[in-house]
Order: sequence, then structure tokens, then C-alpha cells
Amino acid sequence: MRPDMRVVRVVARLLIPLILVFAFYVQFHGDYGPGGGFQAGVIFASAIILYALVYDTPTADKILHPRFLRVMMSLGLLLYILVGLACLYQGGAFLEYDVLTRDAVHGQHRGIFWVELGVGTTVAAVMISVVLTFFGYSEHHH
Amino acid sequence: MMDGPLVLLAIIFFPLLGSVGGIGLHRWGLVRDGWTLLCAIAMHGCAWWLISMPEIPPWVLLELFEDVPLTLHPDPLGRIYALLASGLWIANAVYAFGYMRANHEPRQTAFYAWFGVAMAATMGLAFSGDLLTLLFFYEALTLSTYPLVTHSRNVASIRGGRVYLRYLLGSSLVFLVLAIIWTWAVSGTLIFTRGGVIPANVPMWTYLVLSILYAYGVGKAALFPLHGWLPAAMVAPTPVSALLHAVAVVKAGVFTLIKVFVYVLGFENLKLLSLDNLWLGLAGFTIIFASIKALQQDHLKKRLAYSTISNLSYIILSAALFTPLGIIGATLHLVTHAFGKITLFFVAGAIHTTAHIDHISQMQGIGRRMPWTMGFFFIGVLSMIGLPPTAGFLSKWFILRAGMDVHSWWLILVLGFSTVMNVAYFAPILVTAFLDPLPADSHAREAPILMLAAMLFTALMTLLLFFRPDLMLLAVKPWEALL
Amino acid sequence: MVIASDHLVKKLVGLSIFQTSVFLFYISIAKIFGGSAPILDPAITHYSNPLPHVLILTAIVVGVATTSVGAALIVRIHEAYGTLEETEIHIQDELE
Amino acid sequence: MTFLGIIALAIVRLQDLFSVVMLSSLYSLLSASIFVALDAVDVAFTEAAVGAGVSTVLLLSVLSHTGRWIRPPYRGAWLPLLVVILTGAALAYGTLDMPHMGDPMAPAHNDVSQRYLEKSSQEIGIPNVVTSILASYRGYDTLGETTVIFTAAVSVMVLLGRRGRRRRSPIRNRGDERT
Amino acid sequence: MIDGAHASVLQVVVLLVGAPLCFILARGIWAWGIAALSASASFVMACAVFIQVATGGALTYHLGGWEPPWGIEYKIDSLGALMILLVSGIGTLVILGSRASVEREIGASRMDLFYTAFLLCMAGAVGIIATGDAFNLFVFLEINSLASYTLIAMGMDRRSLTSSFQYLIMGTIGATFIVIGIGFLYMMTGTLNMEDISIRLHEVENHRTIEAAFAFLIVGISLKLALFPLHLWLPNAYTFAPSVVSVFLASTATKVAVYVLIRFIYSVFGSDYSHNHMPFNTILAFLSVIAILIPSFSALYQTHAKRLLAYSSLAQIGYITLGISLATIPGLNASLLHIFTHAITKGALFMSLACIATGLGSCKLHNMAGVSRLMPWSSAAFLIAGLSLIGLPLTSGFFSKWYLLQAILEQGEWWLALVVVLGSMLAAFYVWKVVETMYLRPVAAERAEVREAPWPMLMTTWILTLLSVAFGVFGQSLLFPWTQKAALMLFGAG
Repeated sequence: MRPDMRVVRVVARLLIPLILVFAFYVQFHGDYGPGGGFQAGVIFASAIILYALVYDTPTADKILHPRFLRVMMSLGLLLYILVGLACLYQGGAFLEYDVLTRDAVHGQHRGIFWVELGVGTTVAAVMISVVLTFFGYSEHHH
Repeated sequence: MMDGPLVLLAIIFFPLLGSVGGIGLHRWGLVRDGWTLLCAIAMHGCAWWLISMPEIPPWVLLELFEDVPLTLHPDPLGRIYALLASGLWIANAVYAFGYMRANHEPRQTAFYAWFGVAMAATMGLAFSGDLLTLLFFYEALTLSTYPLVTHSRNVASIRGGRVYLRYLLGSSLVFLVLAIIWTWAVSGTLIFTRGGVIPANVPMWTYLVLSILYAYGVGKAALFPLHGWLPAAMVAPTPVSALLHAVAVVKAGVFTLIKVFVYVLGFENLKLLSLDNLWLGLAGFTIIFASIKALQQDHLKKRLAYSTISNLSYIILSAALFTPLGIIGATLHLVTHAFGKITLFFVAGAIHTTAHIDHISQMQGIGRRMPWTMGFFFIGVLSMIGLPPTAGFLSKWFILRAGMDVHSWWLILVLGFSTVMNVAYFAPILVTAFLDPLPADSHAREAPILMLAAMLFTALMTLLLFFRPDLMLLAVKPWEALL
Repeated sequence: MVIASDHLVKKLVGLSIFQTSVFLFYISIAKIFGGSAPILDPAITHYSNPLPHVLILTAIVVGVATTSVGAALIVRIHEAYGTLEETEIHIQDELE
Repeated sequence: MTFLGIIALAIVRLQDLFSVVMLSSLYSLLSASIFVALDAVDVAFTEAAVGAGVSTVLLLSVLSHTGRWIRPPYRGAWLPLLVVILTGAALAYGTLDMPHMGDPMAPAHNDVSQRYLEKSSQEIGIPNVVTSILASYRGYDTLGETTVIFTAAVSVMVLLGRRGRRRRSPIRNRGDERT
Repeated sequence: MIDGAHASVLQVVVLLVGAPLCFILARGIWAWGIAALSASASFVMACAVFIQVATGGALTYHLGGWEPPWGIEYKIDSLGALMILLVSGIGTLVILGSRASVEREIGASRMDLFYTAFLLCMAGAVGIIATGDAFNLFVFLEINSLASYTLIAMGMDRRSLTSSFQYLIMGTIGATFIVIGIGFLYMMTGTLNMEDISIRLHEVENHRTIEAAFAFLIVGISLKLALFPLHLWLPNAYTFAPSVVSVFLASTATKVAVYVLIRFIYSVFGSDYSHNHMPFNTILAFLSVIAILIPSFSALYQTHAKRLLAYSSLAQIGYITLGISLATIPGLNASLLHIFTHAITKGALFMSLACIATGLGSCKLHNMAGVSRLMPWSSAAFLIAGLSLIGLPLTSGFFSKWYLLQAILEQGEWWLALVVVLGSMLAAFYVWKVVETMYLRPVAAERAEVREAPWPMLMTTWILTLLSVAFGVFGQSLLFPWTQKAALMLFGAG
């Protein structure tokens, strides 16, 4: 391993948790400031990608097994749809959050929260798995 | 009365029954053949029954488009045609049994099956009560005869089949469909109506365009330059050439044209617009052209094919006088030529079977080995030329009279010319067959009994129709009345 | 530009540039002078039109999705043909 | 804006894919900054993260094993150029009499968007209108968007996934000729 | 809201649920099971919607409960309902019958991915048809497109990759054009709901921006539609895609694009604007004529059965757009009829080829010699569907062409009629090229032991084949009333 890599790794070690925290902030603060599920997902992904860059892809794969990512991205999408179906179940239209709780605005809040979470999960999982697949492919290809 | 539709159904379904049963019985060749024959006879019986029936009201099968129904409505002409085709099918079936066996043809079951389908299509065409039904059975006939043309599946037959489809399917898909939809556009109906459906106020050129579209849409009528498919179709086994390409298919073409004259365009109108010149021109030219081509052929079946082309144009020529008498003449020739020509094809097939000869130049002296066969050939030739005592004389004479009535010198000229040509291209065959010495290595011998029987029947009919024309005229009466 | 280039990667880049320009066009629709970012605040009266922003957010996502698929295809094409020059690929197909 | 033009032109000309990719990421960074200037903070945020981030990484990883240099194009590209010009002309033609940029009276800023700005506080009750439109008013679009991303992931797995990728023997390559 | 209304969104959602389920917890056959299940469910929903529309008229559904133009609206009229029925019906049939073919061409190990992509593709198509919102249409268009790229890239031949890439570039350009068009429209009307746009357009109708919007949308859609000069991606895509994918794409993809075209021409811009404000009709008619003739000719020279059919598809698109270019109600009606009859016929043809490919492993003509002896049922299906493609009487092809010719002659455009019939003659020739090979050529010795395709594939094939004949016989009562109603509605006359 080239020595300079060690420096990079140390920096990365410090950086990655910060990025993750930031990602969660963006995820849950999206109602008030710019940002939301999608941006959060991307940022989260970027942290992992950074990890995969400074370490190597197999290690990243160990932490986030491709299969696990696969499940996560599907669950994100399903979560979104489930919120919609829940509204149906409550007697509203598809994705009509008002009916989720007695108070319409509160229902909206809840709906948006879960939906954004779904988006975030899917986006993060997709981004990570896509990039890692690219890296991984290029490795066992050559 | 309900038995009208019943008979129609019977006539259309008996051949299909023959096919299906034949496929079922394919293990037992004899039983299968017997069954086919049975169906043919039953069908012919129904055809007689139909002839004896009074006018049957049109029978609507279903409404295909808004106010465009599919109807069956057997008019006198259709009945005559049905009777003719079904009757000759019996003879042809008998002949085919002999021929297919003697030549060890493969896939005989499939052969008979498609033959049955083709007959059914012919019957449907004969009975169709409107242009769309006619179109349907017309295409069905084309497609069901294709497997028969390509029966031997060798390169030549595939090529022949390709030409066959190119001409028949192509011409009908382009011109006939266009003609029919055009007819619908100007008249709003496709039902055959005596005197035509085209309203009086349409301009002359519509008639002109429609005439041309129909003339070339009905490729089966083999008007020049759409005649090429008929020689190409001669790659088929002889029974096919005999029944389908001397009777069913080609006659379906002229039959369609006559129907169009009488029921769609209205021959009176065509006469008024003096479009008869157009038709007479087309037909006359085709006759002359075909006669000359026939002279050049050495392959017997090809020569017969060209003779058929010219005879088809006789029928059109006579019908295109646009007088009742002319159309009667056409009808008569449609019948008589059938008997004569099928005889000739039978003979050609017989020679092919026993002497393995297809070309005229190789037929020296076979008349001595197969006197019966060549005797029948002689009768057929007489009928083609139009000499007594054969049916051909009768119809030619009718056509001449019709031509005289309207002083159509063109017709008389053409007819005279082609008669001379008939002599010119048939006489040499007889000379070669009877007078030339037989080559030593020839293993020609008399044809199998089944084939002889079929030839005997058709030849006798050719004579009979001359001596008892009333039989034929009896069938033609109602048709005459309708015109 | 997208179609012109002979190289698949360039095609893809060109495509994404084209899309980004379209995004710009959309956002320019949304702008209102004197308006501010559409994050509600009692102090502010004029906002830029938020709807185009939403649309473009979606469009960007679609764009990156397309890019990733295209990139994956490029990798595989390179594996299968050993080149990314369209002309060469055509030649190879001709030879088959 | 002029920067963008220059970059785009450079991308067309360049023979070095690495710099092409870098420039394209610079391009999206610039446009992101423009987005900010146009009050589209969310969009800017996303564009920066995606255009400059993810796509760049992807394209680089592509280059990592397809090589970065390309030879100059074989054929002159006049027809495509014509197409591009036509497109540009059509765009210009369309924009000629479109409402002036930033004009609050423009039809685009009619009741529809007004409603979002005025009512969303009561109906949704969150300040970021973009989020409330994204997640609620047009939530179904976002579902679609999520599906698109999902589809992309599926697609990449099909093409490059370990289990997904089928090993092709040279025969298999030409599978269509063989039977 | 009553159930029929909910079904209008559920028919998409079940597919969207099915896809991820397929993706995570399904291997091999189970993937097929889940796909079949959710597709069938979606089909049932489609039937419910259809009945709803048939009895109660057009159906609207406010997603998220926000009334348009603020929220996204689903709007399904008689045409949309019929289209959805077509798409989900064919999709379901294909999935049900596809297993053997997928196993052979893609491999059991990738079935889950395949069926996930397939469901997404289907969901996209249905979503496009159902939505009443311009931008939502774009989103689902992209779902559909991305999924199709994926499916095409799964083909056996390596050329499937390049075809897919070519399609990706073309499709994305088209989609971007559509986005630009929508942007212009939004700029002038400030709304995205199609109905709302068409109402507000009247105030600003003769703005040049609108013309530009029209141009961009038409060009963009034509790219998806593979209308003549923009058709280059289609033959490759159809040829090298996995057989069952070709079936689904050939019978739905372009049809959906035509539907979008019709939506924008009639529902958004309005027939009057589209047909009378610009030389649109003339250009479209001209392109259609070329699209009918040239591809038909090139189809004659193809040596690959699937490619041959792909070219014929281009010609059929020509017929459809020709009907639209007449700018009359009968013309539009004819186009709609042809959309349906051709979708089913072409589906049957490609499906029978899929059967043959499963048996022979190839659809090259020279490999198909004498296949009728080995796979009689598949070959017979091809023959019958082929007759319908040619347009022989009592087949669905004849049915729609008849009305097309009728509409043309009504305008007195006899030469267009000539083009149409010439097209069907060429069709006869290229169909027969295949039939001849299948029936008359001798079987190669090394293929003597090839067996008929498994029954599920044959079932799908024959259902489609029989449908394509049935619509030729009973189309007047089964199909015509619907399309007629739709055409009247689109012209604002009904």
C-alpha cells in the first residue's frame, strides 16, 4: 500500500461519519430547508462510495452486501407504495395523506416523512450498488 | 323454405368433409379414395337438386362491416357452374386415383385434402351473393390451390408456385380490392343486383377505371399480360392442371367477370358507354397472343395452357358483346370448353404416366400404342377447334351468332383467326402421334383403366352435348330468362 | 453534438449536457425578479415558482438513471467489441 | 452562461475523454451555481450532488477500463450538425415571443403555482414548498421517479451484476448464427 | 370513490409492487410466478376499469386527493380503457407463455431480473396511457423506456447491446424533446394537466411558442414512434431483443407512442389546431407513404425473420399515421382500428417466432427451412397471422385496412389508396417468403430431432392468432363501436 493512501484513509475515517450525519440531517430536515429524501440518499451514498474508493470494493461489499442493498432499494420503493395503499385502506385516494390521521395536516406530515424515507432508502441503496457494481465489474473484469 | 340454405351448406361442406375424412383415413388408401369419391358424388347430387330448385332468397351469413353483409345467393349461372365443376370433380377424382398411384406421388392424402378445400372454395365462389364474399372465396381458392401447385416441393414447383401467387394474389390484392372498395364508395352496396349497382349519375371515367381495375384484378381470367401464372402452374400434377387449371380456377375468373358485367357494372351501361370496345380489344388481343404462343410450345401441357388462355378470352369476348345472346354464348363456351379441355389434360397426364413423355416432339407414333387415349385426344381437339360432332362447335357457333347480331367484325375476325391457329397447333400433335413411326425404345402402353374411364366419360360428354344440346340449354334457360 | 460524435462515451456526455441545458431553460421559466427561494417565511412576499423546480428535480433523477444505464451498456459493449468507436463496431457487425 | 457555451464546445472538440468527463462535471457545477442564482436551491443541491458527483464517478469508472483517448472522428458530421442547428433554431423560434424572464405576470406563475405558495402552509404545513409539492401535491411523480431509479439499478445489475452477467463464449457471442 | 376508480390506479400499482417483490425474494420459476400473478391482477383491474368506462363514461382519479390542476389526475376514457386492456392483456399473455423461451435465451439464473424489468416496462406503458398529466406522462415514459433498454440488452447476440444503446440515445433525445415541448406549454399556460392545458391554450393559441411546443412534441413522439426518418433504432431493437421481449415491444411499444401522439394532437392541442394551423397533415401523409413503401421493400430482402417483421412493423406504423393524416373522423377511426388489429396480429407473429426460436435457437430464414414438419403448430400460427398481416378477407388486417381505404376514398385521395393496396401486396410477398421456407424447403438433417414448443407458449401464440382472426370476423360488433366512439370524442363531436 502506498504511504499516502494512509493519510487519505485517516481523513476519510474522519470525514465519512460527518457526511453520514449530514445525510441524515438533510433527510429529516428537508421540510424546512433545501433537501429531502433524494439528496440525502445521494449524500449517504457518496459517503459509502468514498469509503469504497479509499478502501477497496470487496471490503465495502462486506459491509453492505449487494444482496442487502437489493433488499433495501426494493423496501424503499415498497414503503412508498405502502404509504399510498395505507391511504387507500383508510378510505382516501392513493397517496392521500390527509386520511392517515384524524388531523389532515398532521397526516400530511406523517405521509411525507415516510415517503421521503422511502425515497432516501431507495436512492441511497441504488446509488451505492450501482457505483459498487461498476467498480466491482471493472475489477474482476481485468 | 329452409332447404335452400341447407343445400348450399351441403354443397360447400361435402368436399371439406371429403378432406377431413380423407385425413382421418389416411392409413387406408383405398377407403380414403372411396370416401372422397362418395363425397364428390353426394356433392354432385346436391348440385342437381339445386338446379331443380326455384329462386332461393339471398342468405345473409354475417354483417362484416356496417351495411356490408356476407351473403350466399345462387343465381342460375352459379348453379350451372357448380353443377359443371362438381360433375367434373367425380371424373377427375377417378382419374386422380389412377394417376397418383401409377406415378407413386408422395403425400396423396394432403393432395386430396387440399383438392377438397379448393372445390369448397370454388362452390362458395359460385354461390356468393356479393362482391366481398366472392373476394373471400376467390382468395381462398388461390391459397388452397397453392399447395397443389407446389405439391412435388422441388425447385421448379416452388418457383412455379411463387409465380402463381405473385400473379393471382398480387393482382387481386391490388386491383380487385381497390375495385371493390371503389364500387362500394360510389354505390354504397356490394350486393349483386341485376343491371348493376353503379348509380346513373357517375361520370364515364369511373366506369372506365372500374373496368380496367376488374379486368386486371381478376387475374384468374388470365387476360394479357396477367396470363403468365397459368403456364407456370403446369408444374402441378396433371389432375390439378385438368380440373383446377382447365375448369375450376380459370373458370372462376371468367365467371367472376361475367358476374361483374351482369350484376355490378351492368352490361347495358357498359354497352351505352361503348366500353365493349375496351373489353373486346383486351380479349381479342389475348386470344391472338395466346394462340401464337401456343404454337411455340413443345411441352404439351404448356401448349394446352396457352390454348386455355385463348379460350378464356373467347368467353370474355363473347360476354363483352354485352348482349344477352353474347352472355349465353359465353356461358355455353364455359361449359363445353371445360369438357373438351379436361379430356385433353387427362390425355396429357396419361402419356406422362405410361410413356414418361411431356414433349410433343417425342410423341411419335404413340397413337399406335395407346389408341384409346389418343382417340379421346382427337375428340377433344375437334371440340377445341369447334368442329361437329362436338360440343365445341355448339358454343363457338353461338358466339359467332352473337357477334353477327351486333355486326362485330372484330369478333368474327379474331374467332376465325384463332380457329385456324387451333388447327395449326393441335393437328401436328395428332399427326405425330398417329402417323410418325414409333421409336424402338418406346415403352408406351395404354393408360390404367381408371384414367381411361375418366377420359371416356368426358369425351362422351363432349359428343353427347352436341347431339343433345337441349340438356345444356335446359340448365341455361333460367339464366337466359334472367338476362 | 450527441449524434455527431463517433464515440459512445461522447454521445452519452453530450446527451447529459443537452439535458442539463433543458433544466436551465425550465428553471429560467420559474424565476421571478425580486422573488426568493420558495421556502415559506413570513418576512418574504415574492417567491420564485416552485413547480418547475420540482419537475427538474425529477428530471435530474431520470437523467442520472439514463446515464448509469448508458454507462453500463458502454462497459459491456467495450467488453464485447473491444472498441467504442461506432464506425468500428459497425464494421465488426458487417464482418459477422 | 457564456462559460457553459465554451465548455460544451470544448467537450465536442476534445480527444481526451478524461478531460471531457471532468469538463462535463464542471458544466453541471456551473449550472448548479446558476440554479442558485435563480432561487432553485433544491435543484442546485441535487444537480451538484448528481451531475458533478455520481455521474462523474460513474463515467470515470467507465473510462477506468475503456481507455481515455479517442481518435478523431472518421466522418464529417454535417447532417447531425444540421439537425442540432435546426433544433436550436426551433428553440429560439419558440422563445422569441415567450413572456420575459422573471416577469411575475407570466402565465406560468398563474393560479396553479400561486395556490401552492399560498395554501400549502395550511394544507401541508411545511415551509419548503418544493418538498410539499414533491412529496404530496405531485407525490405520484416522485413515486415514478423512485421507480425510475429502481429500474436503473435493475438494469445495471442485468448488465454488470456478478450473477446477472452471463459469461459469453465466442460462440455464444454469435449465438444467432449457430443453432 | 367506487372501486372502479381505484382500479384505475391499482392496475399500475400492482405491477409496481410486483417488480420489487420479484426482485428481492424470487428465484427462477418463482419470479415467473410473481410476475404472472401481478400481471394477471393488473389485467383484472384493467377489465374492471373497462367495464366502468363502458357503463359510466370516462373515469377520473385524483392521485393524493388533490384536484387537478394542482394534483396529478388519472383520466381514462373509452380509448384509454381499450388501450390499457390491450397492453395489460398482451403483457399478461406474454408473461404466461414466456417461461420456456426465457429459460432458453436468458437463463433461469436471471429470470428474476428479467421479470422485474418486464413488469416495470408494463407498468410504464399502462401509466402512460392512464395519466392525464403531461409531466407524469414523461416520467412513466422513462420508466417504460429504461425497462425496454434493459430487456433488449438481455438478448443473446452481442448486437443486442449496441441496439439497446442506439435505442437509448434515440429514445432519450425523443424524451428530452417531449420535455422541452411540455416546458413551452407550461410556460404559456402555467399548468401541466392536459385537459387544463387544452382549455387555457385557446387564449394564447397563435403564439409562436405554442407552434414550437407542437413541433418539439411531435418530433419527440415520432422518435419513440419510429416514424419514417426517425425509425433507425427499431429494426435492430426488435431483431436482437429476446424473442418474448420482441413480442411485447412490437405489439405495445409503438402503439403506446401512437396513443401519446393522438393524445397530444387531439386532447391537448385539439383537432382543429393540429390539422388546420400548420402543414402537419401534408407532412404526415407524405412521411406515412414513404413509411409504407420503403420498409416494405426492404422487408423483402431480409434474411432474418424477426428483422423482416420489424420492417413490416414500420410499414404498419405508416398505415396508422396515414389514417391520422387524413384529419377526418373515419380516418382516425381507421387508425385506431389498425392499432388494435395490428398489435394483436404482430404479437401473434412474433410469438410464433419465439416458439420457433425456442425450438431451433434461431430465426434466420435459412435455419427455418422445413420447420413446419418439426413445429407444425407454431408454423400454422405464423401462417394464419401472416394472412391477417397481408390483409386477406375475414382477417383483422383486412378489417382495419378496409376502413382505412374507405376513409381515404371518402377524401378522394385515390393515389393514397393505391399506396395502401401496394403495401398489402408487398406484405403478401414478404410473408410468403417466410411461409415458403417453413413449408416447402427440406429440413436440415441436424435439426431432425427438434420438437414443438412447450404448450404454454403455444397457448399464448394461438390465443393471439385466433383473436386476430376473430376481430376480422366480428370486429364490427367487438371493436368498431369503441373506436368509433373514441374518434368522435377526440374530434369533440361525440
